[in-house]
Amino acid sequence: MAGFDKVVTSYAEALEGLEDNMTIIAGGFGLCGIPENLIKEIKRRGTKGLTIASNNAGVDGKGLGILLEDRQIKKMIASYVGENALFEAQMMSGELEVELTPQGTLAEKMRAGGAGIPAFFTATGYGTPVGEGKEVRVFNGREYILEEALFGDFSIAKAWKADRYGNLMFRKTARNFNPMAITAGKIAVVEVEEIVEVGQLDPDEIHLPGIYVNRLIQGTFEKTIEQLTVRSA
Amino acid sequence: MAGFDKVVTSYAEALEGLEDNMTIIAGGFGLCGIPENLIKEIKRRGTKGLTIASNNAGVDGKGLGILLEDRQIKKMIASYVGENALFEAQMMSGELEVELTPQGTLAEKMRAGGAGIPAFFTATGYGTPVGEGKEVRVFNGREYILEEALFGDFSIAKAWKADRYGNLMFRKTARNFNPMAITAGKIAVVEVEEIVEVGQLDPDEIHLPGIYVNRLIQGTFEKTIEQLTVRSA
Amino acid sequence: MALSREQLAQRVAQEFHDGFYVNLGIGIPTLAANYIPEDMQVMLQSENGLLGMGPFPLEEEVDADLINAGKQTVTMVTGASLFSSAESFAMIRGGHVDLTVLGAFEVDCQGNIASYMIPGKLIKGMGGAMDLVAGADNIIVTMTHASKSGASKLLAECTLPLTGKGCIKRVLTDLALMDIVEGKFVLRERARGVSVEEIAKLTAGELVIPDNVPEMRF
Amino acid sequence: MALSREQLAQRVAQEFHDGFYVNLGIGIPTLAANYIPEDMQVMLQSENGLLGMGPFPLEEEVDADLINAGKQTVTMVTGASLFSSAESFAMIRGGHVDLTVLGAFEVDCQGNIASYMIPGKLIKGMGGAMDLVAGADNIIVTMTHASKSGASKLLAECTLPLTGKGCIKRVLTDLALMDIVEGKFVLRERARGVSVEEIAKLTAGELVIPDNVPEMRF
Repeated sequence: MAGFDKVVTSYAEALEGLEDNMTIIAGGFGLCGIPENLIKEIKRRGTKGLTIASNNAGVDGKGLGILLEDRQIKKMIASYVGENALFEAQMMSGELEVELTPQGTLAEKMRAGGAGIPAFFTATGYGTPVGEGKEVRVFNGREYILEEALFGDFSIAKAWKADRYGNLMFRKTARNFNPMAITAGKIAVVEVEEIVEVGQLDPDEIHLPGIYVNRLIQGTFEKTIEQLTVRSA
Repeated sequence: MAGFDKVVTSYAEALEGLEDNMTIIAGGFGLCGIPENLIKEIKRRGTKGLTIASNNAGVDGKGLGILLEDRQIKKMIASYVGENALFEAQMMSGELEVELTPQGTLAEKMRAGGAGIPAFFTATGYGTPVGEGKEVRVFNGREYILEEALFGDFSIAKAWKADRYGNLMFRKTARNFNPMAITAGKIAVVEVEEIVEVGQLDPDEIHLPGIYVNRLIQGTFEKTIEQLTVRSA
Repeated sequence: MALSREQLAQRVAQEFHDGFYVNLGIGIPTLAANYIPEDMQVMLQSENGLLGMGPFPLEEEVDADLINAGKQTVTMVTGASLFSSAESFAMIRGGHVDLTVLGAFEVDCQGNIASYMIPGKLIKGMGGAMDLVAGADNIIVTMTHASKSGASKLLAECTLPLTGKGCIKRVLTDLALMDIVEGKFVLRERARGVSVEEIAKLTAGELVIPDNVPEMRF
Repeated sequence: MALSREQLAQRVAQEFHDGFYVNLGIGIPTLAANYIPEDMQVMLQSENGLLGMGPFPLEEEVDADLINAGKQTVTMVTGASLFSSAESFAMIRGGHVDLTVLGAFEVDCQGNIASYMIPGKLIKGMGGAMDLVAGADNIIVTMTHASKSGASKLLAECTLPLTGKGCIKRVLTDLALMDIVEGKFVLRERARGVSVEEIAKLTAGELVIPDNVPEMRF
C-alpha cells in the first residue's frame, strides 16, 4: 500500500490487529448491506469478548448471528434483536450483555464518534428505560437526555462501489448505518462489490470520502433476503 | 402547488411571509453557492431587523453585503466577515451585532437545528472568547463546550439541480453550508439553476431529499468570483 | 362491531393530507398505504433510509438492497430518495415527517406509550420507535382497545416500560378514535355499532365523553 | 539568515508523509503544496467541502463553483471528493486529517495559539481555524519569530484572544523549528546562519536548548 491506495487482497489482512475484547462498529440494517465476509473472517479468527455496535444482531446462522455460536460477542449495542433465537437465549441467560439503543440515537452516536462530538442531547428515550441514569436538560420547554458518542477499535462495513482511494458509493437501502459506522472506528475496514480505478467516480456523487477508510477489499456477497415479499402483476 | 410540487414562479412568492425581525439561515461560502436572487428579493422587500446566520456576510455590493446598505441586518452569526468594509464599519460602530462562530460549529449548529439535536459538545472554542459563558465538560480527559442548535424562521439556499419535489443536487464547492441551512429553517426556500421532471434524478445521487424543501424556484445567477486565481499553461 | 384490520387501516388513511410525508410502522399502519385516496399524494418514509417507498416488488423486481424497516423487500416510487440512517433520523428527530403511525401495547391518558418491551417475556428492542414518537408532532397510535380477556390497554398510567413520555395525542383502537387532552382521553368517534358505554367500560384511563360521538365513516 | 516564505513552505513540506491528508491554511501553509516530493502523495483538504484540491486552474478551466477556503478558484485532483461543510468539519473535528498547517499572531509555551483577532483593530473572524486547531493532533504553526520591532511572538502567555488552548505542539518560524513539551519551547532546528543566542533572545517563553541544534536542511 502506497499513497492513498487502501486495497488489501485478503480478509486476514483486512482484519489484521483485531484482538480479543475490542469494540467493533458495524454497518448494515437487518441482513441488508452487512459486511458478511468480514463477519465470517471474525468467526474464523475466533476473536472473543467483542463489544459490537450494530443496529441488529443478524439472524441464526447469518450476519452477526454466526458470532454467537462460539460466544464471541460479550456485549451488543443494538436497537432491535428480535430476529435471532440464539441471541435471545444468550441474552436471557445473561451470557450476553445487551445495551438496547434507539435506532436514531445509535446512528447519531456513531456519527458523533466520527465527527468529534463527544455527546449530544436528544428527546429520544426521555422518560423511558433508555433515559435512566442519563442527564436530563430542558431546552425551549422540552426535556432532552444526554447521549455519548460511540467509538470503535475497528469499523466493519459494506459499500457498493469504491475507487482504490476508498471513496465510496452505497446502493439503495444498503447504505443505512454503513457511512457512520465507518467514521467511528479507529481502523475502518470496508468490503465492496466493485473496486474501480481512481477518477472513475464523480466527486459530486461520492457518498463517503476515502479519508475515513483504512482498508478496502472486494468481496462476493450472498445478500440474504430476510422477508421476501412480492406482489403479483 | 399540489402534492409534493414545491415550485413557485416568482421571488415574491418564494419569500412570502418573511417579516421584520425574523431569523434567516443562509447557505453559501463567500460568494460561492449563495442564494443571490433570494438575497436581492429581501432587499427589494425592505425587511428590517433581520438576524442572519451565514458563514460570511458577502462583500460590498454583493451577496448579503447588499442588505447592509439599507441596514436590514440587525445581527449576523458568521465565522468570517473580513471581506466587507461596510460590514466592518457597522460592526465597529455597534449598529450591527455580530456573533462570531467557528465555521465547523456553525455548520454543526445548523445541522443540529434541522436534526432535532438541541445542543452538542465540541472542543472547538474551548478556552477562547467563543467558549466564554458556555458550559465546559470533560469527556475522556479533554474539555468540551456546549453549543446550542440554530433555527430559522426561513432558510434561503442555492442548489444546482432539483426535481419538482425539491430533491436537490449541489455542484462542487457550491454545496458548502446549503444542505444544513435548508434543514434548519421553518420555511426552506431554495433557488436552483435547473428544475427537472420528477424521476430524472437518480435516488442514490440526491444530496438532500425534498422533505426539507418548502419552496423551489429556478433562477439565473451571476456567480461572482471573489479571488480569481489562475496558473499559466 | 370492532373494526377489522382493514378498517383500522382505512381510518388511519383518513388522517392523510395531500403532500404529507408519512412514516408507517409495521403491521396495521403499513396497511394504511393501501387506502391513500387516488386524488392525494402521500410519500412514505422508511427509517432505514428511503423516502418514497412503493409497493412490494414483482417477483422479477426483487432487490436485496431495497428493503423497508420491517426488512421486507419493497420498491421505490418516482421521486424517491435514498440516504443514511443518520440522515433518516435527522429527518425524523427534526420533525420533518408530517405524520407517524405506529402500534402499541399500552397508552395512557398522560400521552405515554409502551410498545417495545414486556419484561421477562419480550425484549426485541425499540428499533426506531422511540425516535419516531419523540420526533413527531403528529402521531396516531393504532392498537386493540383491550386484551382478549377484556383488560383495557388505555390506562391511567402505563404499566410496561415506556417508549415515549407525553408524546401521544391521538389513539385509534378497534373500538374508538380518541384524543388525549390535558390528561384525559376524549372520545371522538366510535366503531359502527359499538356503544359509548362499551368503550367507557374498556377504557381504564379517565374518559371524557362529548355529547355527540359519531360513528366512524368509511 | 531568516527563512524566506519559500523556505518556510519547503520546511513545512518536510513534515508530509506519503498518504497524508493535509489542511493548509491561507498564506505560507498553502505554498507548501508546491514542495510535495515527487515520490509522495499528499491530499489537500479544503474546509469548504473539497478533499483533493489541485493547483489553480488554467484560465479556461475557471469555475465559480470550485473554490478553496481562501475563496480562490482551484481545481480538483483525480480521486477528489466533494461534500458539505458539516461533513467537512466532521472530518476535521473528528481527527481524520493527518496534518494541519496554519499561521498565527502569537503562540505560547502552554500550546495556546492566537491567530484570529486583534481587539479594536482586526475583527475578521476565526473562519475554520478554531475547529482546525481543536480537531487535529498534528499541527504545525508557521509564523514570524518576532515583530519587526523585535517583540517576540513566542510567549510565556498569549496576550491576544485565543484561537485554541493547549493544542499546539510544533511551531515553525523564520528562525527556528520548535516543539512545545511540558510548558516549554524546545529548540529543534535553526535557520541557516541563525545562532542559538539570537533565537533565545527573541523567544519570550521558556526555552529549552538541547546540546545539538542542527541547521535546517533543504
